[in-house]
Amino acid sequence: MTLVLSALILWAAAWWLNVRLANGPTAHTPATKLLVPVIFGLTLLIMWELIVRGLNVPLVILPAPSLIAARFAQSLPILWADFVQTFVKGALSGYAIGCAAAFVTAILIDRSDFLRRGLMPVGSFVAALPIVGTAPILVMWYGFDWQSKAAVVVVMVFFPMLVNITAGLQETTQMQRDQMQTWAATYWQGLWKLRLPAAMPFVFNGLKISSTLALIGAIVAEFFGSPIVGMGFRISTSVGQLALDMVWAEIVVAAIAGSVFYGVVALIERWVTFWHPSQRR
Amino acid sequence: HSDNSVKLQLQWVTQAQFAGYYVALEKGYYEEEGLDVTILPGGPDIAPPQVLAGGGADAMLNWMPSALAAREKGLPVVNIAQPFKSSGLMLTCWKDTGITGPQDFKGKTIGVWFFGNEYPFLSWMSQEGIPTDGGDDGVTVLKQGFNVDPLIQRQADCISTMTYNEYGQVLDAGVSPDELVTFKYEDMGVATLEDGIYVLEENLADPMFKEKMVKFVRASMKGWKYAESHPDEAAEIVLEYDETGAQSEAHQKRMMGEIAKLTAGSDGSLDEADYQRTVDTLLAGGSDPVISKAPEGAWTHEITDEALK
Amino acid sequence: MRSVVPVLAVVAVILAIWYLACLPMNIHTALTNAERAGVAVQPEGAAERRDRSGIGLALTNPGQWADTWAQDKPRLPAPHQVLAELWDTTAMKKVTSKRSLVFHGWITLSATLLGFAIGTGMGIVLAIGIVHSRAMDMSVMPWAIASQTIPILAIAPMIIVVLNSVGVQGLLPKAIISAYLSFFPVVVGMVKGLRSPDAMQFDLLRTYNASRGQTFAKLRLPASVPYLFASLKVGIAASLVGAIVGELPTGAVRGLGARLLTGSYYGQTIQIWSALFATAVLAAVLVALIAGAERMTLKRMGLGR
Amino acid sequence: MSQATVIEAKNLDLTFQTNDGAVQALSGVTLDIAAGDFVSFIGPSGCGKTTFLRCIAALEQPTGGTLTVNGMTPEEARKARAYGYVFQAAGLYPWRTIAGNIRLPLEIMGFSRAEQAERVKNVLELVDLAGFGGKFPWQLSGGMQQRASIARALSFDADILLMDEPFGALDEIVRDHLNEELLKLWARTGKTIGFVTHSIPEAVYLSTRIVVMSPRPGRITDVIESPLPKDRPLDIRDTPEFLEIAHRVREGLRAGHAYD
Amino acid sequence: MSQATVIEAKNLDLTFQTNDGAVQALSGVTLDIAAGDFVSFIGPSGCGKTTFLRCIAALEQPTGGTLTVNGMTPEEARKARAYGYVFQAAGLYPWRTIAGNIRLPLEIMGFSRAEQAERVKNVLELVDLAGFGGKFPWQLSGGMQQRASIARALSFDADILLMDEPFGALDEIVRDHLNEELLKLWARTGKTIGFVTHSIPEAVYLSTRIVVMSPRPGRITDVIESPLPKDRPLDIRDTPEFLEIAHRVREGLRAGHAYD
Ligand SMILES: Nc1ncnc2c1ncn2[C@@H]1O[C@H](COP(=O)(O)OP(=O)(O)OP(=O)(O)O)[C@@H](O)[C@H]1O
Ligand SMILES: Nc1ncnc2c1ncn2[C@@H]1O[C@H](COP(=O)(O)OP(=O)(O)OP(=O)(O)O)[C@@H](O)[C@H]1O
Ligand SMILES: [Mg+2]
Ligand SMILES: [Mg+2]
Repeated sequence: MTLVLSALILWAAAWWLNVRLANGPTAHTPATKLLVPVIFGLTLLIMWELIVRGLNVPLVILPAPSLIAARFAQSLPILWADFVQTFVKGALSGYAIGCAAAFVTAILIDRSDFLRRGLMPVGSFVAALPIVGTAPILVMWYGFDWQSKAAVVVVMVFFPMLVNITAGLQETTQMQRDQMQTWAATYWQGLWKLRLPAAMPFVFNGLKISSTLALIGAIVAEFFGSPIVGMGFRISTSVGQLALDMVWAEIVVAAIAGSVFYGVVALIERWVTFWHPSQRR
Repeated sequence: HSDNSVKLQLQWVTQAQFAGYYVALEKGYYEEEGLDVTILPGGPDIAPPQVLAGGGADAMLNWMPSALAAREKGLPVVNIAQPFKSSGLMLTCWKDTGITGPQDFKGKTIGVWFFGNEYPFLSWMSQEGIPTDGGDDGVTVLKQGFNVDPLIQRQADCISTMTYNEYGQVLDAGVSPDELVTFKYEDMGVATLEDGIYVLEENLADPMFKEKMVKFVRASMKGWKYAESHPDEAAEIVLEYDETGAQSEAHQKRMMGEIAKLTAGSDGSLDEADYQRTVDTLLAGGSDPVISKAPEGAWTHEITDEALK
Repeated sequence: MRSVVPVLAVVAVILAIWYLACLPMNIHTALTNAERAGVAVQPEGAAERRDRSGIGLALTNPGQWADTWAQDKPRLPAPHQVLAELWDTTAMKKVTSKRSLVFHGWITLSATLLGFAIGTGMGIVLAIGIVHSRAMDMSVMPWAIASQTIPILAIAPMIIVVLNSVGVQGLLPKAIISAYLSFFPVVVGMVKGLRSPDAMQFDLLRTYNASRGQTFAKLRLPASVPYLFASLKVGIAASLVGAIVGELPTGAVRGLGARLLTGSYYGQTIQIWSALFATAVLAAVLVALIAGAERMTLKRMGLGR
Repeated sequence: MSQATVIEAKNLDLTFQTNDGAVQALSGVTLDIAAGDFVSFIGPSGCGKTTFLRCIAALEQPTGGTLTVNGMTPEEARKARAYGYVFQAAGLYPWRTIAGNIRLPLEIMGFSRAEQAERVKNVLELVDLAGFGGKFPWQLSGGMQQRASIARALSFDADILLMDEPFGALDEIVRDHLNEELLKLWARTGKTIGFVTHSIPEAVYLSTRIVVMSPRPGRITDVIESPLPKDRPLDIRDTPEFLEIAHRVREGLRAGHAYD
Repeated sequence: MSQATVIEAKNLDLTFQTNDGAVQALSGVTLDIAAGDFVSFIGPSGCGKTTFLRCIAALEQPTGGTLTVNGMTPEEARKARAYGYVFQAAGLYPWRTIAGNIRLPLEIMGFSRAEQAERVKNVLELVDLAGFGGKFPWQLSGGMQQRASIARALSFDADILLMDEPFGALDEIVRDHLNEELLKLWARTGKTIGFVTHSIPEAVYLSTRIVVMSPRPGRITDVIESPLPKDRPLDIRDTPEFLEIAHRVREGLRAGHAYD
């Protein structure tokens, strides 16, 4: 009980500190912007540790963070192999293919209003097919290795990307398009010089959403059949073996990989859409 | 939540594999013992030991390798009854791949279930001296999904099947037995004990709980024996309890027929020789052992002795 | 309404492609079946055909085309097979029957709705906190993003077990998983919405000396309504996925998720596809309902032009 | 001009801290505004007109000097709801009707239901919008929206009316019309008005005093008292007196203007 | 006025089909514009000024009457790149530098690299923005942005310059300055200019002819020839001749104006 109580006290103290930091004079420095969420995350972790110990939660239900960290450190080669299989081979390739396909489709749709009005409703219907249903089908079609995982990722990211690119291409104002007209610009000139750059904030919005979807898709697809390597494989087998510390180590890898992926996309966004008001400061 | 309630966690979805319990429930055998039994179906993501540890169930069905592994992981589960005498696990291969015996597995692709069900296979392979990490000298292992597609689609040369379930599905897909080669673990001498009833060791210290389990095992075995002698009726009872509505009658009837063969030799009490063979097989498991030392106190005859008096 | 013709045209093209795709997808099985029945096919022997492309086989064996659209457990069921199964399991069965998709749909729907309500509520509360407290904004937002990179299917079973061990069972665990997926779009949308009024509008209220609560009620909240609805539409679809994911480890007993899974245990592809479509229809209906509520609300607020 | 001083600024400074250095928006601004004055602020973009108005309304905190409103600090005056503020854009809430928009400050200030209805009716008439109370903003033309926003600022009857380029977005004819109306209103109510504009004719036509400002740093370069009578028909703008003042304002402006 | 006719509109009609009925934006508009003319269009909001300009630039298709530009259809003239069009907002691309923005039409029209650089340099000087080529639009003030947008329209040296309220968003001083510059440019290049404005002084100051329009349906109510000399210092606006024309324009405007 004392451990649980100290967890609550810790929580209050950390929150007080964060409020001070966030409203203090240094609130806008990069260091504080990093520090505040880190303190928050650390607090959660320590509370988790204290509560798990305090309430004597069995290892096979929820391991303490310290155990997870130990397992993580011991299993680096396995985690790395799983990461390469799932993230690099499955998620990244699927992400690239899916985004590229969405791009080509968006341009096709853009050229034909008929296609746009026909495809978008059908597309949103198809996008509503849940991954737990499509994943087994795709595993059946594309085999057990990373190709089927990539296929699942393609299916998952395609539509969000398509919607965003299509919306982005509509983003120009009437005036900007008229301007192109007065210069007698061709369709491709207008696309290349005006509409694609203008669409970039939307495109990156789609890329960011898809970056989290991609990893989740690749992991979930491994639940439905895989070679004996991969994050999803490891998670599901480890649950069966009651190696919950390993499960959580993989989840940590997933969270880190996902966040870093998201962060990288956000960084590139900063760089490409430097001109957008949301990126200027 | 009355004191006479028992929650049983199954290993898999409702099917004839668990017919004995459903028959006991339907026929009122539990009721006769004064028990209020709830049967919780399992699924691909459910680890029965975890449910047991979390207090979600009083007893679970599990394969012995998985249960012993859990015991080593610090979850002291104890076998109190063993309704399944023999193993239904086998490897089913296409004959045209040229496989005639374990020595031919090298270089082939084999589908295996994981989630605790991979232990018998890994033990077997390490006894045969075949590495399981791919390459020309070893076998390439796939984590098999929930159906027999990998074999039918020829993504794997062999897959794991149960005599009572997947093997039937392969035949259902139109494959004739002549096209297949099968290796029963039982015949290979690497069989491990399957569906047994397990409870938490700490609970057994409680006489009330023990008494409840005695009644439970007694009624369950009565259910099993009834199911063995009335397979069609048992299958229909199972269908009644299947809430997904996905099972077919023909399939369940055939399954019940096969299950009856596995339970036939058991009165519910664990045969020590079978237990020893299971442990030996598991201990032989090479580089990645399922268990590292012979477990102690992993089973008890106290319940079955009392129940079968 | 102008979209009817294009949509029909696209659907027709998709159906045509679908039927064509059935040929290479199912031809292997069709040929094996034919061979067993004693019909001569090109080339002979299943092992022989194993590495041949489906398209090639389909071209050399036009006699077996019909069978690719009529198999029991095809790799790719033909559209009419899926439709027939859908019709069979919705219209032809009593809704209380365990074989009725309506029955399973209802089970899933109830978890979806409960989860959606929890997720939306949580999302709104979090968004209000984030907008009003810098500390919350700085500390919670990065973790909310990180939380969405965790594969839900991996932790769903653990959530179920943990909740189970504290005595929570039934609908609620599923709903919590579904809430986990739906709160995020709501947070993001609501934060955007609550911040959407420009500086001038806040200044205006300052000149009236309005309190924080008044600013919230009179300005932030109404301004966020369009954003809220946009995220509700995303959120309800996510809820549905969450409910289905949550059904897998609860014993896969009932619900569309259970249908998908059991269909997959037994290789019942037609059943999988029909459950898939039922899910998509359900999602479409839910989104349409919210869109309807959106139109009505915005109209009453004078925002629907 | 004989009345009491309402707004009193002494040596007001305001420096904004931005990412790339400090911007001195106001520097040594000293100005008294008497009750009933109509003071226009004119000057090139960035000279601090808006900033000065915002200081008066306590929307901005001066970094130096003193500023009192009715003898109080601007903050206290704001709490006492001494200001009606009209922004450049009408800024009506699209989800409220015109009447609802005008009712907004009244709700916030806790007027009774009956009082609210009464006041809304009165100000709607005042700005010639009787009958439009039930319409939504987007159903009205830009000029009507701007009138509604003035009505909103008038509804709670603050003594001081601060207007930041309220007619900037309107066309000349509508603007002329609203100028006339504003003058009438001012004559009738005797409010103290601070008015920012970019248009020389507008400033000259409306004001009793014209404050010419110049940027970098923002400061007052000239204060021109208008000898025009209180009663001003639109035609007054073609008279020599008018042109004379306009000329002075333009000269003052040009002197302080640096091309960028 | 002795030169060749460049733009010739005869009985132009344009009706928009909207959801709630047809809107007649132009009705029987007849006007000739000669080479080298500076024609201003003035009139209340919605009278069709923009629409008429857009018809000339082939951005809108008249529903009746005839319109020729340089003897061709507007469409052909557009393809021949006869127009420079300046919109009310600067409409620069935020992801291109000022020089990049000005280079844009040149890229599209396929000028060589060297030629592009040369022309960009020239027009930047012309609009007093030399040295700002490397800046991004959002780093410049509104007036500078508008100048850049004019530079962009000038860069490819079209004979006809169409400007739709180009200075609407600027303050009076900057506006005066740009007006002066525009006049100089016009004198130097002899381009034909069509110019939409809301400001009477601006129209009178700039134009050789002022076209007064009135709405519902949009039509020309008056065309006023300016007797002012081609050389116009800013002070000309205080002369009686100037005021006389301004008065005529105002009268013409008021006649056609109905309050809404
Ligand atoms: N919040 C702020 N932060 C930093 N600088 C500001 C801020 N507000 C105004 N400024 C700067 O202060 C100076 C004065 O701005 P202000 O808005 O008062 O000018 P103004 O006279 O109203 O101009 P305009 O005619 O364009 O409205 C400008 O240089 C402006 O860039
Ligand atoms: N694309 C369009 N569809 C329908 N109606 C239009 C369209 N464009 C303009 N109109 C209508 O045509 C009329 C003339 O519009 P136009 O934009 O030419 O006016 P304007 O004189 O430029 O007005 P302003 O001074 O406000 O710019 C208006 O009533 C307007 O509502
Ligand atoms: Mg200002
Ligand atoms: Mg216009």
